Amino acid sequence: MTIKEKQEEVIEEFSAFDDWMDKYSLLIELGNELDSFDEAYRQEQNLIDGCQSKVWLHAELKDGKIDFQGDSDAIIVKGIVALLLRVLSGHTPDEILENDLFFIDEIGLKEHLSPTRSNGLVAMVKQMKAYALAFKAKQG
Amino acid sequence: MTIKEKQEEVIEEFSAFDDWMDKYSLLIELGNELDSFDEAYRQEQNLIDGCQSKVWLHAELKDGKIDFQGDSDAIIVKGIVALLLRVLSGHTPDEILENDLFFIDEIGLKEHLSPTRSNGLVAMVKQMKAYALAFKAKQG
Amino acid sequence: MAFDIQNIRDDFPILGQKVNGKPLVYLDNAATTQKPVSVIEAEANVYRTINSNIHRGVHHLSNVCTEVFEDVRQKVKDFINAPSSDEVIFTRGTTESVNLLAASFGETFLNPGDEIILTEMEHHSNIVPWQLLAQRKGVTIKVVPVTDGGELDMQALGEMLNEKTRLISVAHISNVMGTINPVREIVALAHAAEIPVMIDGAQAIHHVPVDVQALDCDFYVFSGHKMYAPTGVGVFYGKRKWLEQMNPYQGGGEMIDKVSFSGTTFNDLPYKFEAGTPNYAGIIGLGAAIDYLKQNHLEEIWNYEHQLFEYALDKMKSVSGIRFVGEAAQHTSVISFLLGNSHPFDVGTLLDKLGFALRTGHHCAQPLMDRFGIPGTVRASFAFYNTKEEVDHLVEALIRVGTMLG
Amino acid sequence: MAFDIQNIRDDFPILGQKVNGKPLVYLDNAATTQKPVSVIEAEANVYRTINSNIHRGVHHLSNVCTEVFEDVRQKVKDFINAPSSDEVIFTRGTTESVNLLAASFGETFLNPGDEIILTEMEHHSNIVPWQLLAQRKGVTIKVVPVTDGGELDMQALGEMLNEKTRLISVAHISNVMGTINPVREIVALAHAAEIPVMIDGAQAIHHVPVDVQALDCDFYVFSGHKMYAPTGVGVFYGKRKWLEQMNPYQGGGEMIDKVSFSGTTFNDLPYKFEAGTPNYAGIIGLGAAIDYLKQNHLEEIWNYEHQLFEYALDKMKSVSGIRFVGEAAQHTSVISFLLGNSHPFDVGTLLDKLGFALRTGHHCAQPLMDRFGIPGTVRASFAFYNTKEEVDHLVEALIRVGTMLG
Ligand SMILES: Cc1ncc(COP(=O)(O)O)c(C=O)c1O
Ligand SMILES: Cc1ncc(COP(=O)(O)O)c(C=O)c1O
Repeated sequence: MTIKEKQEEVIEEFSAFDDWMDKYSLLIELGNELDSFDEAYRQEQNLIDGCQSKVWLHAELKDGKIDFQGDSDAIIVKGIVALLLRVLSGHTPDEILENDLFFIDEIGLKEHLSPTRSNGLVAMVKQMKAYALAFKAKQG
Repeated sequence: MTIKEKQEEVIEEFSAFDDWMDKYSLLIELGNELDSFDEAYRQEQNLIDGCQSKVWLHAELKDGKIDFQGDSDAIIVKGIVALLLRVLSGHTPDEILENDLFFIDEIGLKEHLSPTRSNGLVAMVKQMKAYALAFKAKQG
Repeated sequence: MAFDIQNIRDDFPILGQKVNGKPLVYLDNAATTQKPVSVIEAEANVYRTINSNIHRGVHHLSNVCTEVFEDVRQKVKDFINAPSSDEVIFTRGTTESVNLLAASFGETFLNPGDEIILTEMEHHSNIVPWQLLAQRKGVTIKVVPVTDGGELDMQALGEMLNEKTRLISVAHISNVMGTINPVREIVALAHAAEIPVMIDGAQAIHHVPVDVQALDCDFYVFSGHKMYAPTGVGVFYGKRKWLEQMNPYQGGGEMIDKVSFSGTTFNDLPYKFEAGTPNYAGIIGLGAAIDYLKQNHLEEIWNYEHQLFEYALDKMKSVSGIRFVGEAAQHTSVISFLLGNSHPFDVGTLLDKLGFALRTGHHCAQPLMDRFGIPGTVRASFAFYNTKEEVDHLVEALIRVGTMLG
Repeated sequence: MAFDIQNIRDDFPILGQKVNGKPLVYLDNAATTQKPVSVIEAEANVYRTINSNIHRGVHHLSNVCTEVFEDVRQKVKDFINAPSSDEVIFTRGTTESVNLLAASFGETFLNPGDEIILTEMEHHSNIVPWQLLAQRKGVTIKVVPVTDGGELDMQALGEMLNEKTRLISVAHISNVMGTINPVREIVALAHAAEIPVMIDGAQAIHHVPVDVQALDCDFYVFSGHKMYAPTGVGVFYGKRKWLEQMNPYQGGGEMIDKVSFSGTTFNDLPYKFEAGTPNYAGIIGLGAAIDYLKQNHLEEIWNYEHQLFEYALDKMKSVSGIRFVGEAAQHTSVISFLLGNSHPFDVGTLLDKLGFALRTGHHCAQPLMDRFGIPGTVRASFAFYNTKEEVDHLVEALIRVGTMLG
């Protein structure tokens, strides 16, 4: 699936819910189900301290595709991290750089990615793009 | 004339004028006519610096009565100084301390004696009362 | 006279809002309070009718505006029972007031090796100014520990006082836990050793009676925006004997007597500490806030708040897994808690979706968080426009949120 | 698009006032400006609809309020064409901005024997902070003289620069004389010697185009209340390279990253310089003021003001006995004058009775008064809501007052 298709899939899943609390239940579920973060990567340089919550992010290039791992100490943030990983992990640097992230807006979680929110997510998305740039440069 | 009678006389004189400009013309006239201030007394300790205008005040006790002299570098202030001298000069410390100054309000010049005005007049009235207190103490 | 909560609520236009489709329940009063119409209009009316730069004007508007402005100084003086309005200095807020003291008192009286005493429950605004000063001046900061129950360890405080101590600076009420500190005792203790005391009244000024003469404190500071007044307004009260000795704070218009390049002399109190055009419209709003509080009978407001707090604490205890942070005997209407092992951010975010405005995080009191070994708390802080029904709804919401977060 | 003065005046509710039974003619704009309805309402609406303490909140109101607040930083950045909104710091006013620089730049970069350059036409707010710093730090202040015509002696300035010079701080426009100083040349001269320049833009920001990148100045400061915005708001712009090196200014909430008693780290720009709850409602009012100015087309406003100034100067020349203080070639709409030998207080008082609001006195520029050997001036300062008719009435009034004072 392309990044675009994955985003549409997420939007589809969330569209089932009218009520905020149901959406957040799903996020919590996604957060709980997220693959556990490799403790070896829980290091200072992988930490994004959003003041309200912490986010960890690790990235590796495997066969030309970026494999992201992420975590957060807040379960709702972790749920959003899970969505971001699902959409972006396993894609090439170019794909990641070319695609806009429109699903966050569409499913009504935009506020969590506002620069005035101090949950670490804005910085995380920036960091994911930065990894893509860096790996692209390395590949030449 | 008592201080009270003098005040009523001043009010009477000003009551002839409805228009502000006429009242101020009279003040300017009074300022111009004020007995010239003895230059020997134009000293730092007799100066009240009101920031917007300066006031000089000198007081002497003669036969149990206080003789005030005053001056200002602004003619309107000097006019008000002239009124204050006319009302209070030549009275005993007790008379000065016992009498309220109601004429300023009545003739509509209250604003010039507000503590937020920086023309030196509030401080001058305080100073006149302070002289009365001091002379009274001296007389025993 | 009965305290009519519906009338009160009608005075605060914002309270009628819906948030996320739910009626707003505003419980973030320790961060900032809402404003009654009379305050909003007082400030707007300055601009509509009397706006003019204050002091030294010869024209009508300037004089009227100056008088209304200076009246507020009188109102503040009365509100805190200061001996003189010359001791009431307007600032931008509590934070600026503390910085004023650190700068002026610090520059005048402190020398390398001197000590000042703070507490573990201080707001960053009563910590960092002193740390910056300590760096500049080589001063040492001592910290009074907080007990498990969220109170000051008074014995430790007593033992810290010594001949090098120059100042104690302490919160009247903790912004995290609502603990009311025994400030009168602290002042007595300090004065016995001839040490002055600053009280950070940001969380106290509108919740408990503040009488600076009864407290006998040397300095008392607070913010307007936390007492139903506009933002950008604060008060610094200081005893005349200190203010007269202290170096001026900032330079500029107003605070001078005469300026020349060969030497400048300073204005009298309070102006010596007020450089530049003050936030006079905001300050006039503060005057309206004081009037509003008095019209609604301070005693009744405080009683109502206290009842509401007791009611809330009692009800909230029933929420399964709730843990309170700070359970001091003397307490105002601020309740910090954690819900099981849930992250405060999660609790706050879900409550927001249900219409509740609560604050989460470290509340600018990281040393206190470190003391309790927690990253933050969820904080519900009540004002006299909150209701028992709101408390009931909060408790229902907490149960729901607790279940969701497992 | 025609500049419709009647529409403009209708936007400013205060202008319809009567004073002493006469229509108000407000010519004290250099002291503070009046506010359009949109500014008054923007501030009031914060309290009616979104009021909540900004930053770090998880709830709706706090987020909305933060976004609206941070939008203003963007608007200010655009208004002065700053490279980044991180370089835009909010303060209480020009005075606080200058004190911020004196404290932070001063503590970081100045040492005994260093020199800073000011001018004889500075406002006290750009003199006294430096005098206080000079005392603390053993720094010397050099003063650029003013010519008889009210301009800076640029040659003298050039000769003052030397290897000890650390900073030049100069008004963009004189608040007494309206002189527009050649700030771009000053910056070029200073930068040739690697000396940074602060520009006090209090009288310029709303009267002439200000582009901090074109000016290439290192710091630019101004007040909201002089540009149709609320009181208690100021801006401090600084180049990132300086801001990053400079020590923080005040300590408190917001400006920190992590606080502990063993060591505190500071937040990124711009927050490093913003301690405590800012005057966010006032700052949102500043945003509305910028919007208002842009909606009314800045170019047209400036043109109109310039025409009005030329008209006023020309008409006022006809008043017998009038003496102007400062007749620089480059000039904004500020006119200082004396009427024969009359005391400015008398002139101002009589004008007030005729409905005119003018400022008299030293205008917080005593060194300039000393320079001209006068106790003060009468100052008429115009804004774009003033009219030619008002000028005509002023001239009539001046003639009348001149006759009365003889
Ligand atoms: C105890 C205490 N001190 C100081 C402050 C800082 O107040 P401000 O941000 O209004 O300067 C606060 C506000 O959060 C507080 O609660
Ligand atoms: C040139 C100049 N600098 C500084 C100031 C001080 O501004 P504020 O009082 O708003 O801090 C003024 C205002 O009078 C001014 O005209």
